[in-house]
Amino acid sequence: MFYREAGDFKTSYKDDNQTFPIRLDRAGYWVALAVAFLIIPFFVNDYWVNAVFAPFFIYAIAALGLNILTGYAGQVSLGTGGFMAVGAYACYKLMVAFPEVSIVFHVLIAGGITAVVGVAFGLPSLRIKGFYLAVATLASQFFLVWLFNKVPWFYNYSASGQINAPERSVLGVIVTGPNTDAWAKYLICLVFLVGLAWVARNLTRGMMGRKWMGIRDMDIAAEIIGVNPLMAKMTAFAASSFFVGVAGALFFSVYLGAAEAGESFGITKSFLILFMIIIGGLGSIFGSFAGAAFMVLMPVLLKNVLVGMMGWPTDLAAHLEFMIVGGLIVFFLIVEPHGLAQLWRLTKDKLRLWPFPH
Amino acid sequence: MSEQLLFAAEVTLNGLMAGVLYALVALGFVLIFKASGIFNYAQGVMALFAAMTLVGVQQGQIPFSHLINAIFGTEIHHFPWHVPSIIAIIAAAGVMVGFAWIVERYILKHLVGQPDIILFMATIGLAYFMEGFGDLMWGSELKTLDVGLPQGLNETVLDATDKLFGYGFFLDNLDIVATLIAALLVAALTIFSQYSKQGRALRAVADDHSAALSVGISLRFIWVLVWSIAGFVALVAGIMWGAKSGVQFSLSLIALKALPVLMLGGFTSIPGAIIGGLIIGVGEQLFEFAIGPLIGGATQNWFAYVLALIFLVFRPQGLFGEKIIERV
Amino acid sequence: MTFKRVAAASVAALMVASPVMADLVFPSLSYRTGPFAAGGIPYADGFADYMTLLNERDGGVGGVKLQVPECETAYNTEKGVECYEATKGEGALAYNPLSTGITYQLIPKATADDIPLYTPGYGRTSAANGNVFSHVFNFPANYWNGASAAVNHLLDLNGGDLKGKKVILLHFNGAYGKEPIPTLTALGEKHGFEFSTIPVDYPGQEQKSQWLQIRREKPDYVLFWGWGVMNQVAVQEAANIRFPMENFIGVWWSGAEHDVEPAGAAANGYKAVAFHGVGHDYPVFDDINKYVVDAGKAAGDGSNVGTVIYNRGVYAAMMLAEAAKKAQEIHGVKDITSGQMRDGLEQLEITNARMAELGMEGFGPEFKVSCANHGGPGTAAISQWDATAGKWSLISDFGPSDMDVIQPLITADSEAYAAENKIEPQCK
Amino acid sequence: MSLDMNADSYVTADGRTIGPVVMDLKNITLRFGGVVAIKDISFDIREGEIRAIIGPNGAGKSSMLNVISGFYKPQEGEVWFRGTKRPPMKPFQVARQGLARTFQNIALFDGMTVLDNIMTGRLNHMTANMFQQAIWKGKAEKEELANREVCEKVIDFLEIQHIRKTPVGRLPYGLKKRVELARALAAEPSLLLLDEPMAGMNVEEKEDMSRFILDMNDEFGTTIALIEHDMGVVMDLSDRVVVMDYGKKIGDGTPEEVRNNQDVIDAYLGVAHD
Repeated sequence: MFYREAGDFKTSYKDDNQTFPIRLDRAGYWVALAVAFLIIPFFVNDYWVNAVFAPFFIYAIAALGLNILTGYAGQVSLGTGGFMAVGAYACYKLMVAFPEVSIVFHVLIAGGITAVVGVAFGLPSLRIKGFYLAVATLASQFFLVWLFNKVPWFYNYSASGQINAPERSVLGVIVTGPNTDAWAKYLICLVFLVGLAWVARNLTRGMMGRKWMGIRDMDIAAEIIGVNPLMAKMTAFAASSFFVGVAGALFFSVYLGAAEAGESFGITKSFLILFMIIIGGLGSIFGSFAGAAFMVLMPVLLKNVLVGMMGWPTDLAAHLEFMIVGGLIVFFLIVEPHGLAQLWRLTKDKLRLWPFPH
Repeated sequence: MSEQLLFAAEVTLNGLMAGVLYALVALGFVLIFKASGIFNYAQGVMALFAAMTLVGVQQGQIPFSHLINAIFGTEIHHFPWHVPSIIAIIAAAGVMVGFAWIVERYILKHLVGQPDIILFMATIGLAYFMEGFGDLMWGSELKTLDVGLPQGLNETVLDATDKLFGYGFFLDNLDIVATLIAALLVAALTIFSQYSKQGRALRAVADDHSAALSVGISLRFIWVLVWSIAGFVALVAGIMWGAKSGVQFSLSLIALKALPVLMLGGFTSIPGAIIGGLIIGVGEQLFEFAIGPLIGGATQNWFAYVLALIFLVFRPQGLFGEKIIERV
Repeated sequence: MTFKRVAAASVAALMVASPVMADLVFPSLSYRTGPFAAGGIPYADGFADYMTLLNERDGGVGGVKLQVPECETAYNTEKGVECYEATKGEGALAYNPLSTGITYQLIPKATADDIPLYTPGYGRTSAANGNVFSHVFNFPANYWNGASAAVNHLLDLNGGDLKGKKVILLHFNGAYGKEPIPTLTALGEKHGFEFSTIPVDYPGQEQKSQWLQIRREKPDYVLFWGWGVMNQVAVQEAANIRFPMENFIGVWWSGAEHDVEPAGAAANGYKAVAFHGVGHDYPVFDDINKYVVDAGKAAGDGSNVGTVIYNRGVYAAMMLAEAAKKAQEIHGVKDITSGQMRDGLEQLEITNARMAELGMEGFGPEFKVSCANHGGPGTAAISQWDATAGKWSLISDFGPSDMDVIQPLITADSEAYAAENKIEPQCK
Repeated sequence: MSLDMNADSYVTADGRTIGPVVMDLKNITLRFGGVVAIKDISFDIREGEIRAIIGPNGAGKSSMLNVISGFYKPQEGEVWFRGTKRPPMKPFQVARQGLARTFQNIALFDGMTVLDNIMTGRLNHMTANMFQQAIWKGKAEKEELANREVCEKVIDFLEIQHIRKTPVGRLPYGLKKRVELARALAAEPSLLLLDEPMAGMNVEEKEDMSRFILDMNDEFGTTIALIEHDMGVVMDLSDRVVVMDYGKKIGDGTPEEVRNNQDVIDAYLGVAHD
């Protein structure tokens, strides 16, 4: 009743094509953006940024990237951690080599470098499909991490192989290093996230997205109607890796401030991000957000409830956390197999009819 | 024979033994994938859980004691007894059967007919759950697993090779035993699937789900069966690896060793899993032996994957998979 | 509607933080789960139990109670960040993150927040240079001291001459495992032994090819920097190839009971470098048993008391408590701040007399921290495993390490860091 | 009929102009391993005509279509398109030359809406690169809207306005067939290949489909090659018919000629080959 589309007519194809065709959705979107940009920055503290917002935003970027590749183009990848490492190390080398250039460019160029690496490791996808491809991408994961660990040039020959983000600023505001204010860290991540989410939406709404989905749904038919499978897969790998690279660069420079290839970008990261998009919903921008939120926020929430509120011993709470997250994943699947995004859509469908469901 | 050649032979032999263990883990994946099309992400955690249960029973640990103590303020930890290894193994196998039943009853039953990716995701959830549940039940500290398997250098092999070549080969007793057990297990599985009624049903389901259903084979029974067998395979793998390193979290990571084996051998082929395991085992040891020192070592983690990747580029269906014919 | 309610509840739960009390707060970023739980559990127990002992027996430090909020990191850097931020607000005086990754990540952050980090026997080795790392303390010994102590032991065994000997470092292929390489390379040049490295990737469950290589190359000694499952497997494999255990020396993170027990009798004779006492023949453990374990206030089930890693937790807690006491003395206040805690750490002095008072005579060396030297004396001893008795014992005294070799390395690495991050020297 | 079908162009009885040869297949032979699917077949397709390929099951009709659309590479023979010999090409390159097709077992993209499926037909008409699409405003959006209009025309023509935003996976069979036709039509192909467009349809649906095919040819002048094994429908629709049996061509000509061809009658009545 309150949520409705009746009377919401479109008079041009442009109107019909917009991201949120329903007026109420559109309003909600602008309100959320306004709150995120104009209100939250005044209230965030270190805890909220470092424990909640920064990881959520950065993982959402990575999830968007993987969703382009896996959700839209249908190429399952388990190399995400390795590609994040490429972004992080590229960003580090750039930050140290060109301290006078803005970090924003460093992050974007790091994304570009990751895109190139992603395309190189994506080439086997022309021959290998499905689960086989997923396992094949693990080769890139392990090889890249090994490489960053092995070649001292990547970490500027430091004794332990750790890389540290030096202090850099944007428009005079410090955004990396220990003296970053909470709101600055929050905003830089948010700007990248909103910008990239917009790009992801644009890429997937037009012909590029249709080519990817064509390859995903029926690759042979797509080729016969004119999709160049090489170009479609490589552009998907490039776009996806760009996102993942940017996420890796931010993860290292803004969020953690220090990183080591094996520890920060290991195989568990690849799995984590894959879980995010599967749980959130494959082939859905909103699903990338929902999945990242679920996997980042749920453990923090559970920990705070179990340890902070109920006073459980930390190890018991950690075990329970695993059980609850695992249990919820199974539960959601049984209730709605197509991820949180689909669950949200169904909820909206019900709301649209409420209170007269028949 | 030159010294380098002898070394290479020794490395190859050890690689073969490691390969058998990889094959054993891969076997667990193949069984479930063949019968239900599920890529079971929880296979590694199952090995950990099985080994934990074995040690817990053997040492008379009280399940959930930490939780009980935290809630009721009690101080209980152990039953006043130790259980003989063989009984503990049987008990652990029993628990894995119960586990299979629960998985079927509470998860798979509700997800029949869903796409593969959804079932895969369900096993992710299951893995998370089991990781927490196992720790909650038995505690997360390191446990020493001792079921009386021999360990250490095999004297007979050493002496024999020393007499033959003037260089004594190293073979681990545990590896030899593991190889024997794995071979026995594979033989038993083959006999089971060839000659028993349930085995034939299993093969029928693997061949064609709907046809098998239409002749009255219960899919649910088959699922419980394969998950039980996979649980048993996990237990064996858990014992073999746990005997060396103790039972701890890292056991769940052995699943990663099985993935390149699966790529190489094909997800649906039991002989593929075995031969793939051997190739990966020998390949990665030989590569580390020959090339490793030149590029800084520690290559095992990625070499297996790169090998499998290169192989797949030339043969996308794996070693034993059927050739993919594209149609429209 | 339900969605909103869930959302509201979530926000409420996320904002919950424990009430702030006027206590001395030392958060314990522990890991009782995950791949390194075997080492994380006894350490966290020892750390918490010693603090509990002070509360129960002495009523805290200087009359102020100690508080140890525990936060589970699972050895994961991101969870470490969350833990740091979550406990920071509770008035944390110092952090002991117990993970190389989390330490590296916290060094700049904690410095900016004016909270000291205490990383005994781990973390960033070059942080011993207090001139650059104003808020990081890693006394009494770091990895480079450990490497040197191991070499010194080899020198003792060989009458001071290692020429032509072959030494292999088997190490965790990551930041932690790579730390000793520069020192050992330098020492190799100095003493004329042949030094090479063999890396093992995480997790290290499979080390067959590494040990076959060792068997072929027949080194005289193998040094070992491992952690987690890598330890148990390495000891087992060394036993399998019949490598003489007394020539196999681990760093202190590879020398606990649980590292050698799975290998049984075969592990007998294995050595490890130690920077503190082993066993429970110190009066302090009697007190812990009396006031903490028997009173039902222990963090664990009490079975870990006196084990190597537990003792390390106790030792770290003792240092922090002593530093807090020092800080109270210097600043003349009971409720110290984290900045004052830093001063306490920097002016800490541990004497044998004080150690005896604490019931820990001979547990660790005598030393004095200074502004420039945050690394302490760098002394370490060698311990050896007796499989029949099932216990570790020290077979040497806490001896000095080769600072002629180590000091230049510390200076070089810390100055590179200072240059990269534009840090001014803090000592006058 | 007194039409000179060898001339460059001629006008049919119902007033349509049939132009010169568009596609010329010369001595095509296709083998799978030892099995010969197509044996030395030649025929041509002329501009503006409706050309049917018929034959019993397994005659090699679909293989023929796959050769034309570049999915199968014949071992022998040549494909000439608009007067030039076609070099070895990937299917997507063939599609760029202006060929579009439908499939016997519907090959729509199930995860996408009807509109998106039809829009994919326009992909060879849209040139915005990845960066322009990422920015959206500007070329990408303009192009999208312009091509959307073309698609809407096709949607109107095929009377599927009501399912525009429905995911294809949820549609019934008959509608899916229509959507697939729409996708092919949206490409504005110079040669449209239809693989059994009426398979599995009831009489009413078949009539609809016949009407669409005739209208397409009539209104847009689209050249159409179609496969059917239902002879009746084909005879009414097509200008010329090729008949295949066991991979060989057994007849070629106007429907009338074919109908009177003894070989064709034998094939359809199931006379045993000797």
